[in-house]
Amino acid sequence: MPAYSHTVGTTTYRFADLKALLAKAAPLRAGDVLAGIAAHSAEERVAAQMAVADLPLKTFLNEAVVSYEQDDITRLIIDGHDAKAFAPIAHLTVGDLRNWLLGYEVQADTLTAIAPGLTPEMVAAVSKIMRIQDMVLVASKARVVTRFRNTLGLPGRLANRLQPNHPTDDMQGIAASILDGLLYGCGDAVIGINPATDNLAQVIKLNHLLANVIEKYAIPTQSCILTHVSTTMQAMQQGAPVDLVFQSIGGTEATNRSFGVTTAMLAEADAMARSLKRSTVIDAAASNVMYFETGQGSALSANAHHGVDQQTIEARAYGLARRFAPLLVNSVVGFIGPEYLNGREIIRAGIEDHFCGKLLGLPMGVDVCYTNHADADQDDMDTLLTLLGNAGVNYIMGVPGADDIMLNYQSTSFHDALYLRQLLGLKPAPEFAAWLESMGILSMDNQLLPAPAGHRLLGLMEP
Amino acid sequence: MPAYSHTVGTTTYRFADLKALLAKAAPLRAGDVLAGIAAHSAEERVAAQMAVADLPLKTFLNEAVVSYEQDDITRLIIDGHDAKAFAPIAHLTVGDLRNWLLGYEVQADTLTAIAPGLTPEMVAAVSKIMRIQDMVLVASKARVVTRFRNTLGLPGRLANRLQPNHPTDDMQGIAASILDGLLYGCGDAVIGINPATDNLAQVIKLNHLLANVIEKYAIPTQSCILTHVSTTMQAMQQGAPVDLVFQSIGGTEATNRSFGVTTAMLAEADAMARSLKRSTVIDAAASNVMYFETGQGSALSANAHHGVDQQTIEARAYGLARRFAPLLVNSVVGFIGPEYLNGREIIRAGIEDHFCGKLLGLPMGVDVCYTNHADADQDDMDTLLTLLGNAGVNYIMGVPGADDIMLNYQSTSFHDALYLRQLLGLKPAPEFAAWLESMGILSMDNQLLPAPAGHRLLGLMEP
Amino acid sequence: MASTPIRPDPWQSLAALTAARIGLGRAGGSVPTQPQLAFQLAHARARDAVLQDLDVDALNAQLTGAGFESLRLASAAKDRATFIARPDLGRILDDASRQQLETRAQSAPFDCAVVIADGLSARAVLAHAVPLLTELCARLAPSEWRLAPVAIVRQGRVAIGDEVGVLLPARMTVLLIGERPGLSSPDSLGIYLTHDPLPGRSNAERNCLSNIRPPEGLSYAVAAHKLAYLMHEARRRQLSGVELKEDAPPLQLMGSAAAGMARLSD
Amino acid sequence: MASTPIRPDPWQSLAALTAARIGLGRAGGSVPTQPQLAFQLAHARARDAVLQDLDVDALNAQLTGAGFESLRLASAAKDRATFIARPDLGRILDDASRQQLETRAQSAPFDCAVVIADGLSARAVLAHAVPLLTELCARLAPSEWRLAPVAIVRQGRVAIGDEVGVLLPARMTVLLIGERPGLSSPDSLGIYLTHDPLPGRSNAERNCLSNIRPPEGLSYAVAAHKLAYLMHEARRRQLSGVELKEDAPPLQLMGSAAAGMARLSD
Ligand code: B12
Ligand code: B12
Repeated sequence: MPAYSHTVGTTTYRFADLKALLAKAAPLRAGDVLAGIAAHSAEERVAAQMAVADLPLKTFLNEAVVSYEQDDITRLIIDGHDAKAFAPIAHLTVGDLRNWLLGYEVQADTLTAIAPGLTPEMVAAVSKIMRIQDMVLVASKARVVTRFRNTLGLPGRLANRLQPNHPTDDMQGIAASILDGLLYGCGDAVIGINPATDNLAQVIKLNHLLANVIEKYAIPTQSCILTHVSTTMQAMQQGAPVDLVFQSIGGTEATNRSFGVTTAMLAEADAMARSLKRSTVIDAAASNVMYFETGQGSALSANAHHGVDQQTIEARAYGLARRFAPLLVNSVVGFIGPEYLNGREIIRAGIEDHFCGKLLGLPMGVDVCYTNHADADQDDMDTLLTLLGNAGVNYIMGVPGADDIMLNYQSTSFHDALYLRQLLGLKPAPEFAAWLESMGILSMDNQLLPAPAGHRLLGLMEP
Repeated sequence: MPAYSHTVGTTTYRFADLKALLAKAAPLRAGDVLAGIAAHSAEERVAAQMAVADLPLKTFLNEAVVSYEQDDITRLIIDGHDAKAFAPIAHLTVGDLRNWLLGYEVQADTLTAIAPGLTPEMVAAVSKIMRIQDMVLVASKARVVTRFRNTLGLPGRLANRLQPNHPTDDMQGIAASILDGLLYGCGDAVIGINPATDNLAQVIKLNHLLANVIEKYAIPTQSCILTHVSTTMQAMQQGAPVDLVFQSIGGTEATNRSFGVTTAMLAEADAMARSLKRSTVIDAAASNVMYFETGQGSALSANAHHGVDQQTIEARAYGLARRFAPLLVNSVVGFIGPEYLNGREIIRAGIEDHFCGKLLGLPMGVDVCYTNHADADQDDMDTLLTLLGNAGVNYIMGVPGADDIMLNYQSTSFHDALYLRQLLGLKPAPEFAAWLESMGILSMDNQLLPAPAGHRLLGLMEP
Repeated sequence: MASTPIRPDPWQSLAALTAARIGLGRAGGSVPTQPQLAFQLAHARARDAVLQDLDVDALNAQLTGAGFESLRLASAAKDRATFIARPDLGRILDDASRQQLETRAQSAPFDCAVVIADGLSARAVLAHAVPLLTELCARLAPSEWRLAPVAIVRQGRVAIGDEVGVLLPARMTVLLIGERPGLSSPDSLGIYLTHDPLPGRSNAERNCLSNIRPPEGLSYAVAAHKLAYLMHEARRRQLSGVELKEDAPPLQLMGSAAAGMARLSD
Repeated sequence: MASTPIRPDPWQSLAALTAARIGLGRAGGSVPTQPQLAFQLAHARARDAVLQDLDVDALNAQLTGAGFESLRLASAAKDRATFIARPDLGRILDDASRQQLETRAQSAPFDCAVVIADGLSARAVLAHAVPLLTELCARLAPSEWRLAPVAIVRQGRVAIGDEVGVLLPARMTVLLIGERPGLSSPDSLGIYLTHDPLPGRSNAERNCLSNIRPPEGLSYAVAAHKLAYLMHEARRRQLSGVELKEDAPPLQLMGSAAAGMARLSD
């Protein structure tokens, strides 16, 4: 592998290979320091960024950060690269790509067109030389639209995953949280429960609970039980009403192995879910049935990072995700812990993840969140949330009062979604917005209506 | 002075007086720690916030944080309080005020109406129990419009102070920076030079330079030389073409004394500048001729804080400012140094200052900035800048390439202003926008036009 | 101008059904002041909880009282701050602990090693580890299960169970650990089962039971029931992890409080 | 799709007239990659500059070489990190320094004490303090101005000149200090003049000259010219601060480089 170098003043900095260069160019990140691959000084970091800026994009087609032989995501990236989509930018360096993306001429359709020509590593590289404002601005121009029972990702819209978790998967407790969320105008991205246990019977019960609610009130949304993909497949085999298949994924084959997942399993689950034809999209090939979660740090934590910085690995997870045209992808950015991202880093990482995912053509949401072992607070979340709203995030989480009582972390609340919609004039997915209006929940000018004491959605609590 | 207390669980926290309570309720701030008045634990901080939330607003009319006898700003606040404007909210506690401000019903006109009924301490108190999203949302509803040769603060507008400083006040160097700024669409808030020296002859020369540029190109904007108010008065006496009078102010009489300033001097300067009638507003009483800068920390640095937390003192500076109906006010939030606000604190403080100023009825800008002894960077600035754009800030600074080569700090660049305008669809002040269009600089859809090699503004460089 | 600036939610009474923060009401679309400050208080306390050290003496006394032998071990993370910043150190024993295990009289492998690690909540471990173990033992025939002395590990992460299991040695590890504290769940216990423990095992090779914290979370009885099922199956199929599903006989679903009380026959 | 994604500014050549970052060009409305990274590099270096300690020996050697006697003092801020976080400590002498001054043989008050403090840029002080002093002395009649030995203060802020002035004692203090380093001005020197120094003096009672850093900033000659004017006026009117304006005979304004070279007669 070729070595890279860059000279600033009288000092020449050398970087052993592409992955070392990218790692040194990465903005300061707790996990990269932990992995021993971060830049040693601010100047070395800038030198690496300058070297990255000078790299022709073509470099990334010739040199892999994790070897082709060793890793099936690398193979997916290389074998799946679309040379035709790449052609208009094939002559650019990484630094040029940044300029090009920022250009007035580049708008949504151009970004959509080049997405298959971009590799995760190209996108990670350009993000490393971009400021938060650059990433927000470029992402705000991108559009990724997906469909199941409603349409997500349209301009002027902000969707919300309703996350009604409960520590014992208690049906009444879950239903109460769902009701709360719906009456706050949330749940268009998905109503998605993380089950506390891995018990199949339980998972199937939860699937039925959600299917019944959605059917009873004709809610134009989809459901998901976020259990392991292998459990979801078993549930489908047993006839459970599965809308979306969930899985956490990482950016190396070894990370996914540590999650008990292979690309083949994902493909199988994807096919199974499509075959259920639960989506209102007629053409099964065009429907989106997968829901992926990712997050910087998981590869390091699984000893599966191969010396690659965590942000580049995160982008590679998107490289895997896009092969399945998912309905939803999100980075659980502050969830994995301060060992990988400290409070301030969460903000930048959230913006990076959203930007990289969107550029690769994914319907990105972000779990704007933090754990209690991190030095972060609600102000940090407000900040990231507002930035993401400006960047055009597809959806955010909706957890009652921002406090997930099962996963034990703080995410965004239903109120947070209302804030962002009010501030930026964003509306829910069109089908869902119409439903909310018909239910007397949300007014046409985007304000919650006073809920009557006997709102008919309360019927949801009846067994 | 009465003592305050609040019990959480089994612990009762006591606060000696109102100023101690406010200090303990303040979000963590380096300067308050330095002053020895910050909360000792996160729990004590929340207890103080709970006690603050329970305070009736009327408390602030009966108990001062700096004594009435000792401090003329306190006298200004108490004597100038408008009981009629206060009436609609007189029954509320601080906690209620937060709820009331967030209510759908409260819009710009209501906020304008109650502003004279709010004291700086009330506003500081409510900000202490508000999250960033609360302050952004409420501020975005407020409007403060001022006029000199153009109209600042209208909805959908973002103005910019062109700041073409030079370490030797070199005329050509300054002119080159002005040209750069104008061709980037900046300068509608004011073209304002900080002179490197305090030399009167030099100050007058700079006044003429700006007056000539504005006249020659009929630019609908105003000029300011940001020297000490006493020097500006001398310049006016000598017939210099002074548009705006600048002065740094603080929130206690003693702080201002350390700046060599009294309220009487400000009043005198205000009257002198109005009498020059350089504004296009015919009614001198309605024209705005003052430009104030403030910033958390200056009182502590001058040993003039009286044990009051820096954010409350900052709000008191706005209490002084509003007596003069200034054209422009801004907090130089990150300028004063990490001793008073560290990197993360700069973001929250910027939002607080903007919120408090707007609620008190001031035309707030913010100098989104940091020094090199602070642990802050461009990402932090992008974040604060974007938040402020959402909050509806009246104007920001425009420094070539964000690097002030005389004041030695980093502020926002012309490019930053373009970013924010592009992202949020904001336009310059209407008169200035029309001028930019007529000069072929900015297109109707808010994009910079390609500048021709021989643009006629280049004539500005001719002696 | 409304004189009461808050709009309460008419479904507030449902809050009795869950610890989730529902029915908070709103000011415009925002959280009202009171629940907002309550949230802040919970956060201030959760931050403190994370930093709390495990009272090993107290835990030891509990274990002795319940008839368990125990060992005192520590990870290579020397204090809480290091533990949080360095998960790698929380996954390996410190030298003294390693020596202590290496110099123990070696026997045939135990059937199972129980490891109690503070993890991110020392409180969880103090509150729930011993009652849970007691319920578990009631479900394991002593003739079938030879248990190693209970290893108490300070500043430990999940993977440290692998090293302990190898050194004891044991055929499987059952690790009880304090989960990250949530705002409303400062003392939640997690259980991780690893068959044939070996440093380098991935999480795909473990099973997990979580949210053990009666009455809001899983009861000791239900957790012990599920754990015993997993242990038996792990031994029968000679594996743990993704391929082993927790298919214990379906549990009757009840209101959360009731679930917390439930006693299920094994 | 443009093949050159940057739009250069046609007025780029004007950049020769100022160190300000003008004519950067743009990508859409944003700063192009190259100047963006150049900015980042300057920032990385400025951060290092702030933390740089003053080489007292080198400064001392310069002073000796130029014929100045000197004293070595330090503020109560023991290192750079403390200095930055604790401005209060940077404004008072440490005990050893105070004793050193107190135990000096007392004489009649000096007419002026020159104090050199590192402030936020040790580099500024090393580069500019002694050349400036040399120019200054050329403008002060030795018979009229009895100067105290030059006090070098490590980790000092502006106000520390008051304590030094009182202890020496001296009728006025001229303090040379490293200004906060800017991205393009890592070595800018500031001068603060205080008549009748006394701890507790406010900034309204001082005069300031700033941005001394030829060739981009003020030249030594111009600065010394202005300073000498202020010193004479301060003595004549027995005050410094807001009421004393720097009304030195107007200077010919020239291009920055030229201004840096200018030699003005006194
Ligand atoms: C943090 C976390 C993660 C992180 C872990 C990475 C990291 N570096 O922290 C990420 C996001 C990667 C993750 C992934 C998954 N997780 Co998880 N996770 C958690 C969480 C919130 C906290 C865990 C904790 O505090 N551990 C204690 C600390 C002190 O020890 P630690 O050594 O730092 O933690 C390790 C273990 O927690 C382990 N781990 C994390 N999740 C899981 C899941 C399983 C089945 C196993 C065996 C291990 C494991 O990873 C950590 C690092 O090695 C819990 C919820 C809870 N209330 O506990 C869920 C939880 C443990 N995870 C769960 C699940 C289902 C998963 C996934 C299988 C989801 C999926 N469909 O892909 C994946 C893959 C897990 C795997 N095989 O690695 C479930 C387990 C349910 C069950 N009874 O089996 C839980 C209980 C949450 C839930 N109900 O959905 N998870
Ligand atoms: C920081 C700063 C401030 C801060 C100081 C607060 C703080 N805690 O830091 C604030 C914003 C309050 C401020 C206010 C003013 N400043 Co100022 N400030 C600066 C700046 C950018 C850096 C100073 C520095 O690095 N000092 C060195 C550090 C190591 O020492 P320090 O002890 O921490 O700093 C103290 C002094 O700098 C002093 N100080 C700050 N400004 C001034 C101005 C004067 C005239 C005096 C005597 C002292 C003084 O306050 C600091 C804390 O006590 C300089 C620009 C520069 N290039 O230096 C301008 C500068 C010194 N300030 C200037 C001016 C004009 C002012 C004001 C008079 C403006 C006005 N019209 O009100 C006010 C009031 C000053 C006063 N009397 O207190 C001018 C002085 C011009 C001149 N030749 O007289 C400068 C050179 C900038 C400029 N050209 O506009 N300032």
